[in-house]
Amino acid sequence: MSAVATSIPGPIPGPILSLQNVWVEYGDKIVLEKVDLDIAAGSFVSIVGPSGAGKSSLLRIILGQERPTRGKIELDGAPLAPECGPDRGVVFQRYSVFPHLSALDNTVFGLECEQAPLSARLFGSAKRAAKAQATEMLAAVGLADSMHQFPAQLSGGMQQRLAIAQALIKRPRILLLDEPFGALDPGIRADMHKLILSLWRDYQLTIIMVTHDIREAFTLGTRVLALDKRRHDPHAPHRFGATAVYDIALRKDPEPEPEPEQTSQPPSEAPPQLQESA
Amino acid sequence: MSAVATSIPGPIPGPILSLQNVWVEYGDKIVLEKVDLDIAAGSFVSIVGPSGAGKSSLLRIILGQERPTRGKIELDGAPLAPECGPDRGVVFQRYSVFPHLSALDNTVFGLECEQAPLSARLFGSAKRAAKAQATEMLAAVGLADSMHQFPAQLSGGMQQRLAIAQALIKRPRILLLDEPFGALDPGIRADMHKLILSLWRDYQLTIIMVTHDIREAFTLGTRVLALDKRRHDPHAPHRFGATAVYDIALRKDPEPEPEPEQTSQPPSEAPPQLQESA
Amino acid sequence: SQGPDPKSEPRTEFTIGWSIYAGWMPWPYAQQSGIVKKWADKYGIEINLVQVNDYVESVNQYTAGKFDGVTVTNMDALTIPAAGGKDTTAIIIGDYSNGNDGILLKGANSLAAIKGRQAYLVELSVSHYLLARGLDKAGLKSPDVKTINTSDADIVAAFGAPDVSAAVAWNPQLSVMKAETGVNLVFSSADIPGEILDLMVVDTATLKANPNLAKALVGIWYETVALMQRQDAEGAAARAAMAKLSGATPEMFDSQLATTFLYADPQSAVAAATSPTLIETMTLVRDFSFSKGLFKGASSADDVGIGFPGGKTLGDPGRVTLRFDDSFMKLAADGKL
Amino acid sequence: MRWVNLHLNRSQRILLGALPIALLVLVYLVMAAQRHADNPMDKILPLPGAMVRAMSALMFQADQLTGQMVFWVDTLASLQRLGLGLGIATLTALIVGLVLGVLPPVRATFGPLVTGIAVIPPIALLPILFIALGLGETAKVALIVIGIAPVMVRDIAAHVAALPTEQIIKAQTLGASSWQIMIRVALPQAMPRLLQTVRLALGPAWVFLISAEAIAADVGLGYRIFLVRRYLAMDVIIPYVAWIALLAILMDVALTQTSKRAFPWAHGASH
Amino acid sequence: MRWVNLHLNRSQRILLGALPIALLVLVYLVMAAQRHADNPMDKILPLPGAMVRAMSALMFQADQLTGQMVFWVDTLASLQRLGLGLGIATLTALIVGLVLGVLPPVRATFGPLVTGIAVIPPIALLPILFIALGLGETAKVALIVIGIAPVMVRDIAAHVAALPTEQIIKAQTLGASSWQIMIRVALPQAMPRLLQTVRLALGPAWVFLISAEAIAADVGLGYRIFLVRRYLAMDVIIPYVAWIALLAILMDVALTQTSKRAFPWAHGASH
Ligand SMILES: Nc1ncnc2c1ncn2[C@@H]1O[C@H](COP(=O)(O)OP(=O)(O)OP(=O)(O)O)[C@@H](O)[C@H]1O
Ligand SMILES: Nc1ncnc2c1ncn2[C@@H]1O[C@H](COP(=O)(O)OP(=O)(O)OP(=O)(O)O)[C@@H](O)[C@H]1O
Ligand SMILES: [Mg+2]
Ligand SMILES: [Mg+2]
Repeated sequence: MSAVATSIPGPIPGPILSLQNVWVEYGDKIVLEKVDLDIAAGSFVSIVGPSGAGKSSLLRIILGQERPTRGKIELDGAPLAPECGPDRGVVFQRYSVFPHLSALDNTVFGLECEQAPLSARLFGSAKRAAKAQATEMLAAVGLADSMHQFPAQLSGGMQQRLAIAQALIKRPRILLLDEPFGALDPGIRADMHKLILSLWRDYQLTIIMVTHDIREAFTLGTRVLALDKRRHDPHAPHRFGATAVYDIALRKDPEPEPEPEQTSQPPSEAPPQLQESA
Repeated sequence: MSAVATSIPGPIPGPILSLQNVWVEYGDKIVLEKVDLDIAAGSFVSIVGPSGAGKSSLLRIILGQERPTRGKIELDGAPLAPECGPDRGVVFQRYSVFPHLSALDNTVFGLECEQAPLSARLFGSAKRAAKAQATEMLAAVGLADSMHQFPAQLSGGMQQRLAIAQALIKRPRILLLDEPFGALDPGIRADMHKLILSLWRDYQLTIIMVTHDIREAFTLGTRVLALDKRRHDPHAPHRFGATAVYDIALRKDPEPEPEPEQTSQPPSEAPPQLQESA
Repeated sequence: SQGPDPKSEPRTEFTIGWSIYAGWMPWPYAQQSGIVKKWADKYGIEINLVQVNDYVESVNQYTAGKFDGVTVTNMDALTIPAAGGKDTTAIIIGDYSNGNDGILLKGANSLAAIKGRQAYLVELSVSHYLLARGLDKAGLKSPDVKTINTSDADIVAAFGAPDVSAAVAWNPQLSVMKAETGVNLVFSSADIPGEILDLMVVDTATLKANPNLAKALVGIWYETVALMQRQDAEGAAARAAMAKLSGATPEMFDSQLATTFLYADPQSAVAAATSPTLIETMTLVRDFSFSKGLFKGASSADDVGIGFPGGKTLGDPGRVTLRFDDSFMKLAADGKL
Repeated sequence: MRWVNLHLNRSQRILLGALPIALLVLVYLVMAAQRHADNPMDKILPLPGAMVRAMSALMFQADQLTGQMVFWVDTLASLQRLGLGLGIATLTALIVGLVLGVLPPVRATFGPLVTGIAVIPPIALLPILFIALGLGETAKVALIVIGIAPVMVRDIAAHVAALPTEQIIKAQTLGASSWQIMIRVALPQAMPRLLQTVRLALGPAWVFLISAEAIAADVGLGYRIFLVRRYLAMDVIIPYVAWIALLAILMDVALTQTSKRAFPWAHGASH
Repeated sequence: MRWVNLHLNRSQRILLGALPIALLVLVYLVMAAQRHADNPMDKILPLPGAMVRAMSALMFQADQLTGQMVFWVDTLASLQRLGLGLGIATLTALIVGLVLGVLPPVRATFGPLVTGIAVIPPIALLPILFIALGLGETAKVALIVIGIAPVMVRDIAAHVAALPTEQIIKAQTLGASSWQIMIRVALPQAMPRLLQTVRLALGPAWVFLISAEAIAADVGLGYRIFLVRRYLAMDVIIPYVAWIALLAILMDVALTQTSKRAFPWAHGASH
């Protein structure tokens, strides 16, 4: 699906994504427990939570990479197909780009797939146009000088930025980001923040971002979600899963949101991480 | 080399590590340019700098994984052998643990290598002792519940913590950390800070840590080093390498350091990242 | 493995190689039925018969010194061990092929029709020799036929291929190929009787040092052959067992025997060994072999000498490496074993 | 749904997998029937009835002289040789492959030699092989080993040499010596690949076994096939080959299962 | 310095690599000399002089009958067959391996069949091959293909199927269809492995070539070897085998170099 085709002016009403009673289990280990979540189109959801809480797992099931053990996920009111498509973009936690393609080719790839269904390669002017677009995106993430290098020749942060460029160029309706800026220095991170916000505004993207930086979560997000365990059995730590213990809506530019609403948890039970860092 | 054997009370005088006119080049790309650096035993050096500056490359040559293209590195006054040993521990940027070992076995590994040169496995009471030590370390990084899982079954942050536990249990004289806490939430990150500081004090480790969190760099370090390019040719960006543009010594607990000294760069030319985040 | 010539010392343990062929099946049968042990015990020695599935390899192994004796045709005895400098003595002339080797054509009835065809055969073997003799008799020359070397294990299947129309083979393959529709036997060893001989040969040095080995082997051979010649239940059972050992049905085996001229009694074998036709045959064989380059590096066919009973020789008398020895068959004929 | 995402369950997989094989059997039957319509004596594509008759004689009737059931004796003999050959080759591949893969100087010294041995067709040197090792079981097992071990050694060596540098470095910082890296880092990670390599070597191993038995043997599946080939007894050959295939597939499945059980970390879905 | 870290330079590697081969040649010479001391006519381990004589006749003297230089004609014929066989097998491995590796339903359907073909020793079913393909060049090339392609297909399929899930997922989020994943993600990453697989298949390919030429041929390196085996002419066999090994090693080196040139990303040291 073309990014341009989805850039309808104005936000789409109603939840674009809706999770109902979703559970994720690995063997007898419960990771996510009874997650209920409606995500409005055009929102920017930041997810925070302790390491191992299940943030990446949540993204994986929204992406369609894995199926929840129980529960329902709906996309635009229809059950989510258990496969991922160009409507959902992703930047994985462990930056994964195609090792056999140069930075430029990695970025052009999404455009080529869209425009050349058969050969998956562009030629002539189409190719030049795609390259120009990719070059621009690479410049935006600060990789203009390293366009022709293979991922193995890039530093960790550069690979991460390449993964971001690769995902952003498609302008997917829903963008899933798993600690996208974790490996970046503050300067470049600020540039990335600007970039993602401008794309989010210009293309009405819906973004779900996992981050460990609470300030980042609040600066960027229109809504901050804290994932953690509600209950904890010290003798069988794997018998209880995490769920959204905090859900804070923030007023933001693109559309006025309703008043911040909180889950039933009283503030005093907030996870220590949140308190410590906020 | 045993960790216990190196825990001499009091700091060792003189630089433990000395880099003289070190250059690192990949093909015709200059990454590090004329790096001169003396690192005192027992210091905690934080390295900051923009993505792609050459921080990981610097760690790699100190580790002995790669050789500098030019220049000399001395460890305790003797030229550094171009191979790494148990005197230098490392946590790589891209968390790498042994995929075929459970979390516990990953952590015990270092002890087994040391105590059983032939079989690299411990039995009986030695095994119990090693396991107890590893369990303690895993508990310290918050992995007590996941001891028997394979890395593929751990979340990103959990793998990162496993890598930390694995390196710390050996108490190496020089510990090289490449963004060790990047994938951790603030709560666990604070725990890790406490852990690393206590080990650093108790065992007189020399720590060199790359981080993107300027506050972390200043809180933990006795010295903060900023790597960046001094010169920049927009037409041939690869023709100039990075070097230490800032070198700030801080007064810290374990030993009083000399007054903060700065490199010749005037403060106004500090890299924007530093200014923005400090 | 070849130390300072252990062959010239007396020994008590011997290894004989054999491969599957109608005229050699008495050997494994003798082993199974205890005849080998009986004769070996009599001479206080031990004889191991070792089957080699691949005929050429059995002769190669003998040449290499791994066997003290081997079952072999007269031509291969000459071209492999003897031409290789290994002094070899034939102690038993067991039979001659009397139709066991033949030339087959598809869709033609005379050998002359082979002209211009590709003939599939084991090159440099008795098949090749048979083809040469056939062409000779039909007035053709060797360039008239193009030969394709074909492994004997695969020749039956190869002949089944549509593009193959001429082949030379021996039994049991020959009988299977002949049975296909539209296939004619246009020339066979029955047309050159006595020229393709099947022998038991042993290393000459070993023989000199251990005449008892030859005595035992000859004893085994004639007892077994006598048994299989019997037209009673016991004889039939022996032949059936041999058939089974060769992977054939009793009927097929009997038909193969029918085209094998067995020198069943030692008398006739001695007669064959001492007859001047043997020298004529060997002259033909050696000239053919030499013309095909099988006497490596030899400047003339005389370079490899052949010895016959009564001190007659063919070729260089100073370089005799293949000897026909009738003395042990004579002992059997005289009942002196 | 995209085909890349169409993961089937066990029974679907079995069903689909059986399809082309059943089709092949059908094609065979049709062709055999056709040939028999043309020539009722056709030997090349025997009908099932003939195969059953021929095989039941070999499977259930004891040989008069030896009192053995030929088919089972053949199977046992061949499996023994194959097992020995595979075992030795696997052990060689593991040890030599490991040493070559982990230690660059050893790789430099013996790599070319192993390559040389790997590319020399052993069947071209059969006379020397048999002369050196005799015509007994040793030579047959040796042919299998020489035939498959070099490829396996090279595969394991390449796999081990391609382990991420970080792991080797990491192990060294944890105090591991070359030896310890070999047995604790490289060896366990080579094991799943070893099983995979053995699986791939099964086919060639049978080829070499049969070649060896074709030349010097008096019992064995390959011996029997080459014995009856002189009579074009396809009614024996085809069931024998099918039996070989069945045995090999069982071994293949067993190896896959073993790998999954013993090395879960190598098969678990990573993310 | 630990042996794992002892990386040698080019000339050291060549020197060390030549050592064991030179040693082997020496051992051969000593043994041959010994055998000739015992028996000057020994054929099994010929001396270099005899080999040179035998080979120069084949290399530089035209055959009386055909007027050709036997050695070169043999080489050309064999290389042609080998090239065709390897080429077809490689292409098959790439296409089939890719499809099997990427598409689970196809893998489920044809995986068992490929396994079956891989483990059936083709030399046991020669009669069927002959009636299907005759005895000409086709059959020889087919034997090579049947002999090596299944193993290669399975290797490529396994390699492709083991690509990180993230990459396949990532490609799908970038809009790639199954087909596009196949040609843009799986295919290029299968290429270095394909070359490695071809390298490993070189040995078996020569084995099958020689087997094919042993069955029915009138020219070719394998033909000559099996022909002269009849009179144990090791003075021809050994140089021929050495020549085969040399050709194979040259191909091996060429494949390695090609891979390094064409796919630098697969060989660069990662960190
Ligand atoms: N093998 C290689 N070939 C070419 N260039 C390389 C190679 N390895 C690293 N580089 C280059 O060296 C530079 C420094 O890389 P390095 O990994 O040291 O950066 P870094 O400071 O650690 O960055 P980050 O914070 O993003 O991890 C980068 O520009 C990278 O492109
Ligand atoms: N394949 C698996 N088998 C068993 N447990 C698993 C598996 N994958 C993930 N887990 C468990 O699921 C839990 C959640 O993992 P997840 O990766 O979603 O955490 P996370 O919130 O992303 O953590 P982090 O911030 O460290 O990345 C972890 O406790 C992990 O051990
Ligand atoms: Mg995560
Ligand atoms: Mg880095």
